[in-house]
Amino acid sequence: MEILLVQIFIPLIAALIILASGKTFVRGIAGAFSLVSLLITVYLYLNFTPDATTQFLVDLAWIPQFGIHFKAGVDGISMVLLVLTNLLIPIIVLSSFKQDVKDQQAFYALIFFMQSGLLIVFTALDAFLFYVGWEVALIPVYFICALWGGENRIKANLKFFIYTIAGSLLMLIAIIYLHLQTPGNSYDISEFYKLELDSVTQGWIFWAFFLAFAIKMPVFPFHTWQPDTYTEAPTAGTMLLAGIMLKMGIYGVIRWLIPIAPLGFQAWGETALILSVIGVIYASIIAFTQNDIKRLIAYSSIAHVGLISAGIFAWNVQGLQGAMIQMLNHGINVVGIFFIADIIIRRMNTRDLSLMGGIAKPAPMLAIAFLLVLLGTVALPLTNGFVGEFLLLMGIYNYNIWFAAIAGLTIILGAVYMLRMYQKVMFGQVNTNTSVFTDLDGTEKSVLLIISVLIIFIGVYPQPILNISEAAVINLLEQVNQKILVK
Amino acid sequence: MSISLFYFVAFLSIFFALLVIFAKNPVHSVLYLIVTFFTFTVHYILLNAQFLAIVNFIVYMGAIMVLFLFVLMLLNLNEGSMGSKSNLIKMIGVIAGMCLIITLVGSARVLTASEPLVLQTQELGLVKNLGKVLFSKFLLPFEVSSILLLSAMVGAVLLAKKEIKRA
Amino acid sequence: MENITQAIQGVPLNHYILLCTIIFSIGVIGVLIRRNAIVIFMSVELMLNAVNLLLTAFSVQHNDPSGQVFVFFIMALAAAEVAVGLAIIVMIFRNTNSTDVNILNKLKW
Amino acid sequence: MNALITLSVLAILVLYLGLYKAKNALLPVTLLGLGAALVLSILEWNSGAAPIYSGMMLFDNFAVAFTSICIVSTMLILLISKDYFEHISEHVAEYYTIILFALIGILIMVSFHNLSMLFIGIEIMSVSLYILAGIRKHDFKSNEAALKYFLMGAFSTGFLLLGITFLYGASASFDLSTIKEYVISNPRGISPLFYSGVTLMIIGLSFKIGAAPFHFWTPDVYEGSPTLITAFMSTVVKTASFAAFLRLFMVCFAPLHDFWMPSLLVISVLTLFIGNVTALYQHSFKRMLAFSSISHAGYMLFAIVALGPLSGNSVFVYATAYSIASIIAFAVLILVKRQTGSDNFESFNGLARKNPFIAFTLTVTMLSLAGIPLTAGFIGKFMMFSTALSEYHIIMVILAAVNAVIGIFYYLKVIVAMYFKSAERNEVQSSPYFNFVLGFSALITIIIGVYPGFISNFF
Amino acid sequence: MINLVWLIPLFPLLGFLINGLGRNMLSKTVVGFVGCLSVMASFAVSVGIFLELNSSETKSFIIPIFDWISAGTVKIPFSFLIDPLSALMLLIVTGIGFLIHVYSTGYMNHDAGFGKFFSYLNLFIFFMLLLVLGSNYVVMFIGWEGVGLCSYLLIGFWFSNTAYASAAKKAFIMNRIGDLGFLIAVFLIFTTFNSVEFANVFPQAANMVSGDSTLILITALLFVGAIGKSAQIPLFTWLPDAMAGPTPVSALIHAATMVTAGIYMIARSNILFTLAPETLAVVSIIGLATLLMAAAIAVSQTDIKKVLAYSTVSQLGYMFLGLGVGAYTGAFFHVITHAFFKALLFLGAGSVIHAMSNEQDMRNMGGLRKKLPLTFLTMMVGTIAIAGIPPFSGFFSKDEILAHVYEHNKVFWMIAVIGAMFTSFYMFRMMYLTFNGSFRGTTDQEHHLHESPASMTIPLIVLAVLSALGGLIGIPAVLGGGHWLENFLAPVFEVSKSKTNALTLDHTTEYVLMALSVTAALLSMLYAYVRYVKQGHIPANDRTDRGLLARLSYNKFYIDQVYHSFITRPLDTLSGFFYKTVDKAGIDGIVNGFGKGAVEASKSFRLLQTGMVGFYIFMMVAGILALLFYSMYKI
Repeated sequence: MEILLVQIFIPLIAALIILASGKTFVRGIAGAFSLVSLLITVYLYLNFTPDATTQFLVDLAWIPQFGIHFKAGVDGISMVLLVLTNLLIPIIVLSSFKQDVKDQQAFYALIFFMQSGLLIVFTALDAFLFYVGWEVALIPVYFICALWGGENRIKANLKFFIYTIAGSLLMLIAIIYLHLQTPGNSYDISEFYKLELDSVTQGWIFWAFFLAFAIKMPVFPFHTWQPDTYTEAPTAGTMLLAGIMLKMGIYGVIRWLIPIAPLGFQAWGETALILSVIGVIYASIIAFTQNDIKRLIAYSSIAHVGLISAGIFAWNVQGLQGAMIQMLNHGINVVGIFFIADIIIRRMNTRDLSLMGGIAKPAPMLAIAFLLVLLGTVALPLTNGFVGEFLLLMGIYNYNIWFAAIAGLTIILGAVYMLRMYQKVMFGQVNTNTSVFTDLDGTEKSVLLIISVLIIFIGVYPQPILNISEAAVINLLEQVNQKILVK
Repeated sequence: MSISLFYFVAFLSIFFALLVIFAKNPVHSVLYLIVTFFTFTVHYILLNAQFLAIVNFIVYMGAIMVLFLFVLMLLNLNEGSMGSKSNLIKMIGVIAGMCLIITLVGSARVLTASEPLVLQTQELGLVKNLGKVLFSKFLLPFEVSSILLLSAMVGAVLLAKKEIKRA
Repeated sequence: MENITQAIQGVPLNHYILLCTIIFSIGVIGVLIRRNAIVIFMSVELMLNAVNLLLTAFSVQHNDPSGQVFVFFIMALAAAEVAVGLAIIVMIFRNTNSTDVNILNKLKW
Repeated sequence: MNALITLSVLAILVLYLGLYKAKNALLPVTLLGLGAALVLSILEWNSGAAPIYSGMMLFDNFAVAFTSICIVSTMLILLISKDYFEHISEHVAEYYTIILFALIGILIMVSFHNLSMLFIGIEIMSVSLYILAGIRKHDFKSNEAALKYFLMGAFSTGFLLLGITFLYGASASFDLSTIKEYVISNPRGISPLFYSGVTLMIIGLSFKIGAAPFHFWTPDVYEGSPTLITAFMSTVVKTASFAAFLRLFMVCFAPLHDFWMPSLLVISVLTLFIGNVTALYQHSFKRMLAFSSISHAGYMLFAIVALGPLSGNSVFVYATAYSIASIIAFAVLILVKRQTGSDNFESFNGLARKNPFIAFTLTVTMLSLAGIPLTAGFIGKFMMFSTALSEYHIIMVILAAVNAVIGIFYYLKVIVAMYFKSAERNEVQSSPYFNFVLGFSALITIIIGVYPGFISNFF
Repeated sequence: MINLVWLIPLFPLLGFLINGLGRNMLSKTVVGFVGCLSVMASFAVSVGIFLELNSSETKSFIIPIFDWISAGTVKIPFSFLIDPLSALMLLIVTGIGFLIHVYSTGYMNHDAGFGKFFSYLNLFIFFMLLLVLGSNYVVMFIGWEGVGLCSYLLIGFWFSNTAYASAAKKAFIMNRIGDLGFLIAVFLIFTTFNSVEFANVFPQAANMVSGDSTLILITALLFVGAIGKSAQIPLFTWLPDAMAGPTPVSALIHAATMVTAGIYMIARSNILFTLAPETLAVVSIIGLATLLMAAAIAVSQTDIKKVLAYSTVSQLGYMFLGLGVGAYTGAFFHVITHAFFKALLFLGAGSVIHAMSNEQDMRNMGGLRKKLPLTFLTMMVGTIAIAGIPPFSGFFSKDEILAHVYEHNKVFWMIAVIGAMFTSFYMFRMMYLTFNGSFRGTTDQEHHLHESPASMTIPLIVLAVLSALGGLIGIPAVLGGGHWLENFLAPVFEVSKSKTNALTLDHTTEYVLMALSVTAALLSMLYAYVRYVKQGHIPANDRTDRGLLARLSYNKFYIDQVYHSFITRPLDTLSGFFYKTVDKAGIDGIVNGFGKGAVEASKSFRLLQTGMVGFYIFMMVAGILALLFYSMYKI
């Protein structure tokens, strides 16, 4: 029994069991299965040797006549994302326990279904498998967002769905094209790595992949679906989207885009980097004046992801390691902040910041948790965000000091809009809306406690996570750099 | 009798074909069409396709065209009972048709010189010869055409039969 | 009969093609410019006949009887088509009292 | 061949059953006969077929595969016809017969080896369809559909025939092998007649598959025809037409690829755009499906444009996926229309709440049609893209991707209506037949999507 | 003992955790006790370490704790550095911190957020200690940002007041602007020296040429960080606003410790700065400008804490001026003395405010001397110290700076002395307005007037003593002292010393300079006395017309307004523009445009389907013609 297969398909089985089970036990089953996934990840983590090799390899013939295999494996980069996924899913599941969700079975089943897709994306070593996982992860989240979302959910989600698919179709074309170029007509990633295409071809392959990933992340100027979708999605949906799903794009850049098209990257990487940096500033500035709490967070997420993306395109150890750890951090923070936003929105029945205020008084616990998550988000040292942003900025700095200086503005701008939000929500006089605000209840406390502990722990002792991916990242860097230098 | 017989008949074919489509009265159209088909029969004879000439005469002129006429009479469509298409559309139609001739002729390179048509075996178009081919090589299509006709028969009955509207 | 067929000897093949093309196109023009379904249908018959003649000419040229057999099949088709086609037209006439194709435009957009 | 004979006998038998008013036996007998035909045709798999009946037919694997899928689709469609025809009139047996006749034509089309068989096959199918389109005799729409289909079909037949004639004129034969010989050995240079013939064949066959600009009949006829017949037309008929198209071009015209490829390329792209873009703004689900079927024809044309060893397989998988999905879509449409009397998108509002199963199958269908992974439609599209890319038609594939995106837009409209819009409605009444067809088709769609291996390596 | 250095930050951290988690369960007594004890314990350890260091041969110890971040070549250990500079700073932080904790037990006694307050204070001490102890720039940066956070929390302690909350935000953001400079400097340091450890960086830097452009850039960026943290022009406006926090906070954070972090950092990096004379010039000019501007503003402020705040800014300006002219020891000396007297003044002001029932406007005070004798006395000590009147501590430290400035640039010195005059004036003005004359407050307030409890006055007394005698650690040679401080700190500034010229002023000049500055201070004290005691002048209320200069001073040179209209508002406008025009209408418009375009195309394509057979056939024929034409052309 391949443990990785178990890891990938446990959520799928969970989804089916949940669909088959009665309403009463749904939550219990969902919680249990999410924990099982987490435990398997822990097992994988413990048995993982942090070197550059791919471990827990699974390779099954799937559609052999096209050279398609179910080939998956875990290296350091994948491991971090496995941890991210299987860490956040229990939190997301737990966070939705208290909520009044209609059709719970469908809700949890979709979450688990998506989890399987995500795990495929993060472990796939076969381009076809990767693509399938890529799309499969999208369907459930579309349904989650559109079924349990807000008023304008249909329109917003349609845009989101179509936009992302549009990007990924380009990627599909590029994948098939690459497949046809490989000597043995294979979809194996290692065969893709070996390809030596001319730089023009690599250029368009770069763009085909980049568009898919850029839309998913999203990178400026492909981001406009995101604020609407985040705003309209239910909290679990937003958490899935922002916490895990957008990492698919980042992961894709690291695993697929740059190693496959190194010359394309050489030609266009700077453009991508510039777009990312513009996104950081642009989204931050927009976030200044947002009065919708979810929209504000959405824009902040664009800014943060822009930084991660910029770090990757800087293409050095610091940038990449920063991106790796920041993926995890961003996941944790954004899940936390959306959870908090949801708590507030549910109790206030509004997303309008101007109607809030003074919540810190009736809900001091919430205020503290919020503050902690916020600090993680604005990258205060000893919170997780700092480690990531520090390495990312350093990576960008190594690429070009000016980009670093501009991207670094995020630590100022981030503080500006985040604190503004905090102030508007938490500080000031209690008004009629907020006076009846109740503090955290049991579930909320436990969710936020987990998140807080993670924020602090990673901030204080990030090394276990950095160690996972370091060897793999360095290996990948060398591979690509060799190709770039050879030319 | 010379080669000009072909051109004379060809002229008649074209002439009556034009009359078919430009005649106002549908009944006239049918009649012109019958004449056109007759000129075709002459063509078949000229090509020594005797069997086809006979079949054309019987099936087309005899059966099919009568059916047309019959239906026209049955439906009692008067001359001009419906407005004809506007002149503009007619013009466009004619121009399109001309273009069609030009492109067809052009793409088949019809205007280049070509070898003259020579009847190599006199028996080619005779019933005997065709019958042999039809019942040996083309047996299957022949059998299968029966399905075509059966289907058409069932269909025609099904559609044309008056059915009392159910409530 | 003999001498009649002799007359044809020597007509270039291309002239047959030209003739058939013209008749065919006249059929097309008929379809284009007429509104009466029956006349349109007749124009289609004209097209089919042009094909028939052409096939025969080719058959003679290749000295191959299958062309003429094919004409036979086309005639079978014509018969079948006429049966069904007229049935349809009759059916419509029952409902609309017209055979004008232009009044049939409920289905659009 | 045995399948063909079985079907012919079956058709007559059904006609007689109708004569003796054995209404209840109709469906079982038909299905049984179809089942037998299916088995018989599958038995010919890999039998090393050579052309039979003086080279008239060739029951190779290609033919067997397409025969099977056509028969299976027909069976599925007939399964849901139980009470459908009885709503229309009392001549149920005749309807079955004519459908069977059409199926015979289709079988001939997918296994022809002589242009005369192609012609007769097409005509048997077409004539039957002209009739079927008009069986709602008192329904203006049905009348109109029948007449439009008939007039335009007859018109296009003229071109098809002219094409065959030209080919004959050039190659002196109707036999595919001989024509192929003619093209390859090229005795005196290929005659311009032959080229014109090829173009005219493209025109004639494009009409049958509903490719732009010969697609105009499709939406009107699909919309006007009784829904069940539309289902038949858009699945079995379309599949068969493609098989015929592909067969002809693969066997005979492959060496002339450079000549006809550009025209087909333009046709295929045009078809994609017209189908997809027009479908976007439709209010009627049925008409949307009609336009979507046009666009799918555009995708399937890819296999012919990029003719290669993969083409047959690609068309087969695509057609299978598309057919099965369409059957579900039309089946659900029948159910919904029966309840609400309308085939607009609004009729689907809130369906998921009352009929989760039906909604689920329709969702699978729409995702499949939209080409989302883990459904058969994705595999089909994937193979089409692969085929096209293997011939370096990158621009075309990108245009196709653009269209796929547009497609998603309107396929999602149904899903949105079913799941996200609420409406006061009752549960849609469904019969076990329907449920079986829906469930079976959805299952097949997913199975092909997840594990396409068993279907995608036929030839 | 030195190996136990990790205990120093640990105690306050524990205190923070205990108080933070138990703030609702523990009684105020326990909270206060825990809070004070934790700092006390740290202080004790610090003293121990100080003594050990003092007697030790080695003057620099690096104590690794654990590996913090490593990515590729970047290895950042979490480790502490003990050397004279940090040891002294530890004493100040923990010592004054302890006093202020004690004071707070009295001052905050009635506040509902007592537990929270103490936990924040402890957290602040923790971060401040990290800042001081860090053996590399990154650990220093942790503390650097951490204290910013605590400052934010404490300024916004009474968050119900929107203005206070805004002040907190402002402080944090302005700090962050500086932090960015710091951060980029760290990157630059890393790429230049391949390490961020002080122990690796400085020796390498020492080998570089003076005026090296990299060094200039590094130091300039570091200085940006210092500007933010230490409230210099142009980022000083947050500090006066920070007075929104409880007074002990102002004393601890915004006077004694955190704001001096910038000076500490520059002193720590003295080698880099010494080798970057251009930066030093900028430092001195900024310091000079700040000290003058802040002093000019302070003279017309009416809020007692605001006066002290501007005074702080001004004094920080002195320190930077000192750094700029290479008087590292002098600047650090001033840090120490300033910590004493400014903490004292703030706590005294707190005592006044406490007594006045939270009244801060001096126009409503007066005549408090009799009611608050102890406060008055101790504050007077502080005032004298800050005014630079010997033999109180401020005199020595300020004078050392002035001497260096004089040598460096005479004009600077002139301005600095004018600044000193202002200092003396506004400080005495404050004293007189507060304690002399008659009471101008409400009767209600008068009724409540009382001297503060012992928990508050004891720290005042201790600080007063320190303010008075603090100068003793740095009595210069010219006054017959050995300047213990200079000797103690010598290892830290050793390299810099060797690269710059030592002070060459002869004693006479020094005497003259001292005399001049003391005279200036006394003169302005006198003027203040005349104006506010003799003439009984009371500052006019807000609406009164003032002269141009007075108006500028009173309105803080309109800096806030300038920032508002040139930075905040344009940014907000830009934000709206980006959101509405660029994002919604522009980019999203394009994206939606594709959708709309498709739908519009659909609408028109749909019309092709006219329903007319004739038209359909026409279109078909058109298609046929096209294909045949192609075919004709192609053959």
